[in-house]
This record gives sequence, C-alpha cells and structure tokens, in this order.
Amino acid sequence: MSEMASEPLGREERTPVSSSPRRPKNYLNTSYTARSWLLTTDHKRIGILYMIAITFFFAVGGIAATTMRLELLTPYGDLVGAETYNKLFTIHGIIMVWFFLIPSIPTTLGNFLIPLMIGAEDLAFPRLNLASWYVFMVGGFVTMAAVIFGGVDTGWTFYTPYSSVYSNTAVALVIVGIVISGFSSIFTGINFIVTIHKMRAPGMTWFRMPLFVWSHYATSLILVLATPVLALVLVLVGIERVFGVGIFDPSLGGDPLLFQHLFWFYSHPAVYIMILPGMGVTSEIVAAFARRRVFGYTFVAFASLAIAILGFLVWGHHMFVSGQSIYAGMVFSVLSFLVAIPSAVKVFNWTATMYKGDIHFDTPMLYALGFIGLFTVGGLTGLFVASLSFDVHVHDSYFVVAHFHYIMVGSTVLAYLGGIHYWWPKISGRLYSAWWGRFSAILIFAGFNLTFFPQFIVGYLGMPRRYYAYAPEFQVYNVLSSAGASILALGYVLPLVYLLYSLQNGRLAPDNPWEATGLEWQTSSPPPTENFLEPPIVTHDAYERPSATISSSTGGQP
Amino acid sequence: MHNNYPSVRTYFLVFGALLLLLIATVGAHFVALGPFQPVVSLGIALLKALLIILFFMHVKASSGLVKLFAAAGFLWLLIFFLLTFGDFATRYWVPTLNQ
Amino acid sequence: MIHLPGLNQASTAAGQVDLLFLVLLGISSFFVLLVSGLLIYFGVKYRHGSSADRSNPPATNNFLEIGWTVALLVIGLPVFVWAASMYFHDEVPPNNVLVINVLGKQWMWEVVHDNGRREINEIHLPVNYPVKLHMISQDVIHSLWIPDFRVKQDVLPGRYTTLWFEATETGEFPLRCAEYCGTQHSGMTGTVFVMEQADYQAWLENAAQGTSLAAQGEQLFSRLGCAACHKLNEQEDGRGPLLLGLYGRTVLLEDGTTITADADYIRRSIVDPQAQIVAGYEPIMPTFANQVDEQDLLALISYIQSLANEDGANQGK
Amino acid sequence: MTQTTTQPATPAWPTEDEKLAREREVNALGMWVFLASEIMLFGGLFLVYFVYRFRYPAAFAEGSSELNMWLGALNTAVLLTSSLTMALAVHQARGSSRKTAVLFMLLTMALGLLFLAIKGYEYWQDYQEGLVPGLNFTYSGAEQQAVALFLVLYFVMTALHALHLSIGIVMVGVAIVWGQIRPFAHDPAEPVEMIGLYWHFIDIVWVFLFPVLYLLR
Repeated sequence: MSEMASEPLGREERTPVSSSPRRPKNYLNTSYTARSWLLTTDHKRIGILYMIAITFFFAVGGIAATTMRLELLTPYGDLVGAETYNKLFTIHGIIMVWFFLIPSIPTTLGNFLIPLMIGAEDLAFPRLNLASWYVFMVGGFVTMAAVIFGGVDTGWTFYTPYSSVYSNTAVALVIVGIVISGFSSIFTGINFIVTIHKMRAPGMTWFRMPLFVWSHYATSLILVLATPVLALVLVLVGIERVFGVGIFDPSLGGDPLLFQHLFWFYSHPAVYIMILPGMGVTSEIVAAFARRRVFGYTFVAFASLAIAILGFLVWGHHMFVSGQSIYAGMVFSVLSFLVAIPSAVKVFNWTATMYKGDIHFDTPMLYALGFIGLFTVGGLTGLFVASLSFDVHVHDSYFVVAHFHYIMVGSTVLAYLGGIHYWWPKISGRLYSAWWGRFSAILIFAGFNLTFFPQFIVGYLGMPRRYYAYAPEFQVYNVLSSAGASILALGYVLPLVYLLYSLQNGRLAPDNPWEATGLEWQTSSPPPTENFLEPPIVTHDAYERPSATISSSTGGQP
Repeated sequence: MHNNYPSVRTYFLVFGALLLLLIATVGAHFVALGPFQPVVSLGIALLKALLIILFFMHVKASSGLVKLFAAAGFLWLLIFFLLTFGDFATRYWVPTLNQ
Repeated sequence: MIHLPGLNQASTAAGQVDLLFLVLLGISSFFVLLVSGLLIYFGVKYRHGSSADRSNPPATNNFLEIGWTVALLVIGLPVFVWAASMYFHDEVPPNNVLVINVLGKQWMWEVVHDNGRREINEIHLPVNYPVKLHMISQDVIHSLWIPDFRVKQDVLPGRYTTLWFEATETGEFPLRCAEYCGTQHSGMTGTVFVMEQADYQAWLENAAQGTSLAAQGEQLFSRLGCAACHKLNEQEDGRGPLLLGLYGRTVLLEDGTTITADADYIRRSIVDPQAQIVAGYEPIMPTFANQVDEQDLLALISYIQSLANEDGANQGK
Repeated sequence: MTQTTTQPATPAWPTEDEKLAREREVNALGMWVFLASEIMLFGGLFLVYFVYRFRYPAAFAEGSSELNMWLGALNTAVLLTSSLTMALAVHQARGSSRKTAVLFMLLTMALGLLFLAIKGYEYWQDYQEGLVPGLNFTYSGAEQQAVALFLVLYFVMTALHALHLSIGIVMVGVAIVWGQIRPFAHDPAEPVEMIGLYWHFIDIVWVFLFPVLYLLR
C-alpha cells in the first residue's frame, strides 16, 4: 500500500533569488538529470510527466480512430477485416477513455495548478502523486502489451457474456492493465480532496477559490467513489474468464444485466470525470479573457458539486432497451433530465460573463468559446437520448456516438487544449505563436463539426454502432465524417509542433501574460520549485481585478 | 484532535461489547426468526461496525470533516443499492395499461 | 406526419417518435442559437478596444439564476413525461397480438412462426395488425432494431424479451443487430416483409413445411419422456405438476412464493428445474439443458400453451 | 470549513508545529478518503451477493449451511481481538512507551496470521469436500448452479478480504521495522495511527462478511 506516512518537510530556507541574467532558478532548470524527473515529488514535474504519457496514448487512440474512419469510407469491409476493425474500436475506446480523457486535465493541469492556485507548496501527499504516475504507466504498458499480443475485441464496455465467455482475445490481460491504472485515479482523487481541504493559503476561503479548483474537487469525489466499482466488475469478469464460473453468465445462473449495472455505475460518473475539469478550465479562460469576474460564481461552483452527486444517480439511461425494468427506466430518465440542469446553468453563466467584458480573442479564448458551443450541442443531445422512447430508436446507433463525441472530443479535448494554451507560459516560461494557435483552434473546430455532425443524421437513419460494413445508403454521411476526421487529425498535430517549437525559441513569457487574476499568475513563469518566494496571502475574491492593472482599454473596471 | 482519545478502559469495554454482540449474532442464527433473520443479523453487524468506527477509529473524537468522509462512503453505497434493487425488484412488473 | 428523408414511418410508433424528435430538435436549436448568438453578440460588442459601456458589470443575479433553472425544468419535464408515456405504451403489447418467435444466435436471426414455418434473417408479417416478437438469444446479447418502426429491444440469453409494433405500411424494411455481439456483428442484418393480410395468410399456408410448432412440441414431449411424470388429465396424479391449463396461471412454489407460469417460468423449469419446485412436489426432475436447444424449448412452450387452450382457462398468449 | 479571519494576517510561512498539526489531520483525512473508496469496492461485492441472494434464496441458504460456521465465528473473535490490540498499539505509540506499542503491534500481526491460518484451513476443508467451483466441485444437491454461484461469491469475497488483511499485516511489519531504524522521526506515532485505521476497516468488512455468508437461514 502506498506509504501515507509523512516525510519531514525540511526544505532549504528560501533565499531571495539572485538576479542572474540567465533565467532565475525555477522548477525546470533546477536539475536536468533523469533521476530528478523520474523520482520527483514536485507536483509540477509530475504534471509534465503525465502530459508526455497521455500525449503518447492520445496518438495511439488517434491512429486507431483514423484507421476506422478510413475503413468506413466504403460500405464494405475492404481496408481491414471484421476482426481487426473490432479490435480497432476496442483499442480506440479503452485507450482514449482510461489513458487519455480521464487523466487528461486532472493529472496534467490539475496536478500543476491546484497547489499554485490555492497558495500551497505542493499537494498533500507528494510521494503518493508520484506513485499515481507509476501506477498509471504500469497499467498503460500492460494494456499496450495486451494490444500487441493480439488486441481485444469486446469494445471498451466489456459486455458479458461476450467478454467473459465468447471472446477469445487478451481480455484478462487488458483487464489487469485497466484495474492497475484505476489506482492512479484513486490516488489523484485522494490527493486533490485532502489538498483542497487542508492546504489552502491563509485567507483563501472556499468561496475565494478559483472555479478550476472547485471543478477538480467535484471530479475527485467521483474519482474516489466510482473507480473502485470499475475495478471490482472487471476483476469479476476476469475471474469468470479464468475459472469458468458464472457470475454474469446466464447459462450458469448469472445475470448479464447485473454486469451492466456495475459497469455503468462507474462509467457514467466517469464521463463527468472527463467533463468537469473541462468546465473548470473554461471558467478560468472566460474570466481571464473577458477581463471580468465569472457571473454567478457560487452557482457555478455548486453546479460542479451538483453534477458530481447527481452523476451517480443516472447510470440506468444506458440500459433503457437492455431488458431493465420499465419503472427503473423511468426513474433513471427523470434523473437524467435533472442532471442536465447544472450543466445548462454553467453554460448560461459563462455566456453572461461575456456581458460587459473586455474580450480578447487569444487562442485559449477561441478554445473556450468552441467548448461552450459544442458542449451546448453535446449536452442537449444528451436530453434526446435521455427521453425514453427516443432512446429506444437511437440506442447503440451513431446518434449516440455523435452525442458522446460532442462531449468528449468537442468539449473535453477542446478544454484540454485551451488549458494547455492558457497556462503554457506558466508551465514552460515561453510564448507560442498566436497566429498558429488561433489557426489550429479554428481548424479543429471546423474538422470536429464535419466529422461528428453527419453522425447524428446517419445514426437517426438507422446505422448501428460498431459496424465496419454498413448499408450503402449511409455512405455519403460516412465519407463526410471521414473527411472531417482527416482535418481534425491535422488540427491536433499542429499544436504539438508549434508548442514544442516554442520550448526552444519562443519568446520568454512574463509572469502574467494575459493580465489574469489568480495566485498562479502572481508567482514567476515558470514558478520556482517551492511555488512562492514570499508567503501568499489572499485578501479578495477569486476573480477580483485589482484596480492597479486597469487594462489599457478605454472602459476600465471600477 | 489527540487529547480526547478514549482511555484504555474504554477500549476494553468496547471490546467486551463486540464479543457479546458476536455471541448474540451467532445465537440469533439458531433462533428461527423467519423474515427477521437478515434484519437482526445485519443490525448487529451494523452495531459492531459503529462501535469500531466511533471508538477504535477515533471518529467520535475527530473533526466534523472526518465524520463526513466516514459517512460519505456508506451514503454512496446506499445510492448504489437502492437504484440497482429498484431495477431488480420491479423487473417483472407488467403494467396493465392495455389489457 | 412530417416525413424525414431516408426513413419511412412504417409503424404506429414511428410518427410519435418523429414528432418527439422534432420537438427536441426545436428546443435544442433554440438554446444553441440563443447561446451562440449571445456569445457572438457579446464577443463583437465588448471586444477589446471597442467603446461599449462597461460600467459596473453585474457579478451575479439570483433572480436570473433561479429563473433559468426553473425555466429548464418547466421545458424539460413535460418532454420527459411525454417520452415516458410513449415508452410505457410501446413496452406493453395489446391482447390480440400475433406472436412470432425470434431466436438470435451469433450472427443471424432465426424466425419461427407458430405454424412451424422457419425463416433466416427474414420476418414476414401482416400489415395493420399488432405483432409481438418473442425473442431469446442462444449465446451473447444481441439487439433487434427495426429503424423504420423506431423499435429496438435487446435479445438476452437465458431470458425471453418481447418487442411489439403494428406495421402501417407494406414493403421491405431493414432489421439490424444493434448490440455488439462479436466478429460478424455488422453482418447480422435482415429484412422485414410487411404484407397485406391475405398475402400473409397465403404465404404462411402454402409453404408450411410439416407440423405446427405446438405439434413439434408434442412430439418432443413424448420423445423426452415428459409424460411419465406429467399427466395430461386431471384423473391421473403424476409425480410432476399437472400441465393442463398451466400457462398464465399463478403457481405456488415450495418456498411459499407465487409466480405466474409464463414462458420464462416454463423455460426455467425445463432447463433448471431445481430453481422453482412447485409446492407439494419432490425436486426429482432432472435438467434437460443439454438435451434441448432453444428451438426445442420454443416448441415445448408452444405445446404447453396449446394445452391450456383446450382447457379454455388461459388469459392470452 | 474552519477559516482564519478574513483580514490579512502578516504574511509568514507556517511554523513547525503548525505544520505538524496540519500533517496529522492531512494523513487522517487521506486515509479516510481511501477507506471511502474501499467501502465502494467491498460494497459493490456485497451488492452482487445480495442481488443473487434475492434471486436464489433457497440455494444460498443451502450453500451457507455447507460452510463451517464455527470457524467463521472463531475468526471473527480473532479479528476483533486484533482490532483491540491494534487500538492499544496506537494508544501506546501516542502515549509514553514505544516498547509496549511494538509489543501490541506484534500481537496484532500474530492474530492476523492466525486468522489467515484458520481461513486457509477452512479453504482446504472446502476443497476436500469438493465445494470449490471451477477447481473441484462435486456438489450434487438441489440447485447445483445457484449453490455454485454462492460459493463463487463466498470465495471471491473472503479472498479479497484475506488479500487486504495480508497487506495490512505487511504494513504493520514495515511500521515496526521502520520505527526501529528511524525512531526519531518527528512524529513516530503517525504511521501506526494510519495503519490502525486501515486495520479496523478490514475488521469491519469481516464483521459484515461473517453474518452475511455464514449465518444465513
């Protein structure tokens, strides 16, 4: 079990930084040895380790997705066989869900920024944080090993009895990989909850915290309370495969619907793990680039908590046609309508924040506006599939595929990229090319819509999910979608290029390039290892704009 | 947080109570309680769990936050039980709408 | 009813679902346009360098927050109630319904009509007549989806699930498997042929090979030796419960619970007899799980249902 | 939400003992959040058990009667005693003498190992009687399938519990060794307290497992 015992907090006393012409000492240039990176307990370095890891996994999942889109150009299975296609969409699902989306914002931006935003030196359990990275990497390697040893063809949902009895692929191995990486979620959740409760700077009350921290607090509740149930149900499927006993196998007395209950009890809150951090990033970006306080701060903060809690009550909407009881279906349907309310409240509050703002259309703002637009479409189509009789028609069709991609890709990935672009100066101390940033944001927005909007239509017209050969009349929509996918793929490669380029020859970033509020902007870019040179004191609300930095525009803030 | 930890005497008292409850739950097994059988056995188990949480785990002497976190786990479990059993209990109810 | 291109409304439910779709589309378009419109308007009006009035921007407005939350509830819940009532109606078949048995197995649909007629990946059925598909899977979970009828129902192994609709247009409509079921999941498709009543009867009669499902059940009943314990008339008391008039009746079990003798009960009594011992009988019936497959079970159940008919004490199939 | 007064205190780094007090609270909170995730893990397993018990009441009662109730009761007593010794170990570690704390921790480890031994013997007995589905299952009574399902759940639940108990025993061992090597760590009782919380949790899981699995009618 990870060691929870404390390690003495002996830190060398803080000497004022000597003003050498070269960059002052910060967390990046303190030491360059591999050991200093691989054994670091600095939350900032662990955030970067995670960023490198999930970029790799995003590439793997992306390659699987592009191959699928190429295959779907024609109605017949000519590029890859049925076997390979089933393995492709399973790899795409598993890698993207557990090794990119769930860790994306919490473990990179969350790890990096939460201590900075609440004025702490580090997370509550630095060594547990490093352990979470190692557990994530071990889980990732085991899963990639399963992919290389022939892959898995059960889909990321592992529905029994196919996954436990009929599939003859490396299911047990991939289950081990996912369960191991599940510990990484639990460790991150523990770290964030305790840090946010106990390590805030003096004066930083709950309602002076940035909304980014609120959304990560809500996310951590889900990370801690839902992940164990996933580990349990996957272990039970593994036991059923290895010992041939019938926990979920109907021919031996089990009930496949019980598997679905356990699986979706985790997997629906998991989609809120993916979206809540994205909402936190958007709140920060909109507030910063509209040079205004977030409208209805307390409502947005409590909306995060409401989403986390209500998110645990709605999993049955995945099982409307699965043979679940009609009455349970109705209960889950009404609860699914209720869980949409906090999300809508957030969208309205972001929009209201723009009112009377001083809006700068830098790259992060484009990503945030894209997030709000696409998340509104994604969220509202969620109401479509929460309506019982409509879901009977579109369940397991491309309509549902389009819905959750609007949330996962249209919202979470856009927020992740927006966050990377917003805090890049703070993370790397460098500025990237504004033109390329805006160009790639618009390219991604266009490519995304061309990829996934046709899928709403073709899903409603009757194309089921996970088909590698489909009826010829659906080809035009699939060709559009595949065209969009190629633009999207290009759009994702661009930021990788110009951001890495900026590391070497980007201009040096000032401490607060975007005139933003928040403690992380009051320390240097990149920040010193101990985050703050003089102890941070919080005296005003989260987004209060100190009158000293009246922006140069004519209408200054009071 | 550490000054009002229970005394050694309290520990032994709690331990005694736990053993008595163990005997009670085993005894209840032999009494034909019919439908109340699960209620009694789970009730005693809950009581034993509460004793351990409050005294051995010092939750009684801990801050409100620790009490909240201790309760949160069980509360979420309740949500899970209620909604899942909602499905299993009503799965074969057929509404007599059309007949 | 407004007609969506590429998908015809070929069942009573289709029109309602399309209407619900359009209402949801309307509400969603309103909000998407509202939000994106405001974003663009504010973006342009309050862009950096513009000389708009930015004095005392509101920090919050509780009235507005409560207002739009209540507005969302007022708009959302009626949609839920409407969709739920449609679902409620679509799940419960009317009484006079034509039952067709559907057997899902890895990567094809086997359809068995009551008169014993069998089809692969095709279902012939009459128009303007309620049809109930009585479905079970032989291996993994499949899901029968007929897009033109807007109906879908998972087909589970080990348990019967039903799907009912009333076709309103004749013609050929695709049916597809919607729940991932393995390698050829995308090949598990077929066609529904909706025919006029007369054509349907003619089709059913002229190509009827051999005996009806119930008759096949009767042959199995004697071949497997069920008659040794289960007598067919009240006089003889066999070691097994009387099956005459059983279907649809509530049965008192050994552990005091009662259960209605529907298809699931009969199927489980054959495959796993120890699970439900009828009150007053010994648990001596061996399992027939490895001697009968799903088709034989359908035949036996159909036969036991026919026993009930002669007795006349049966409330609907 | 204890919060300092909002007027700005003079900016200063937290003093050493401020940091120590926060340290202790942080560790206790962290362990409780971890235990919440463990509650969901075992809770999910109990849900699977109760769903199938709701569906096969007679078979589960039959399966439960196959188990040796007295060994289960003995094990419960052993684990309750180990909870007592663990609590006393924490008490001593907090209080004066570290020596008696180590003694109680050794006693706790011994009781843990005794529990595992009894459990192992019980598993061996079940194996002899052919009650282990998947390995050696010769049960031929009524409702064979459902009884097999009960026994599968019995083995999964008790094995998961035994795994957690073994981790607990190892951690107590590590704490003892660690206490000897670096006795002057600024807060020696801290690790003992954390492992105590974990140990009591494992005891609580067994407190529920025993009646649910063994005392079923």
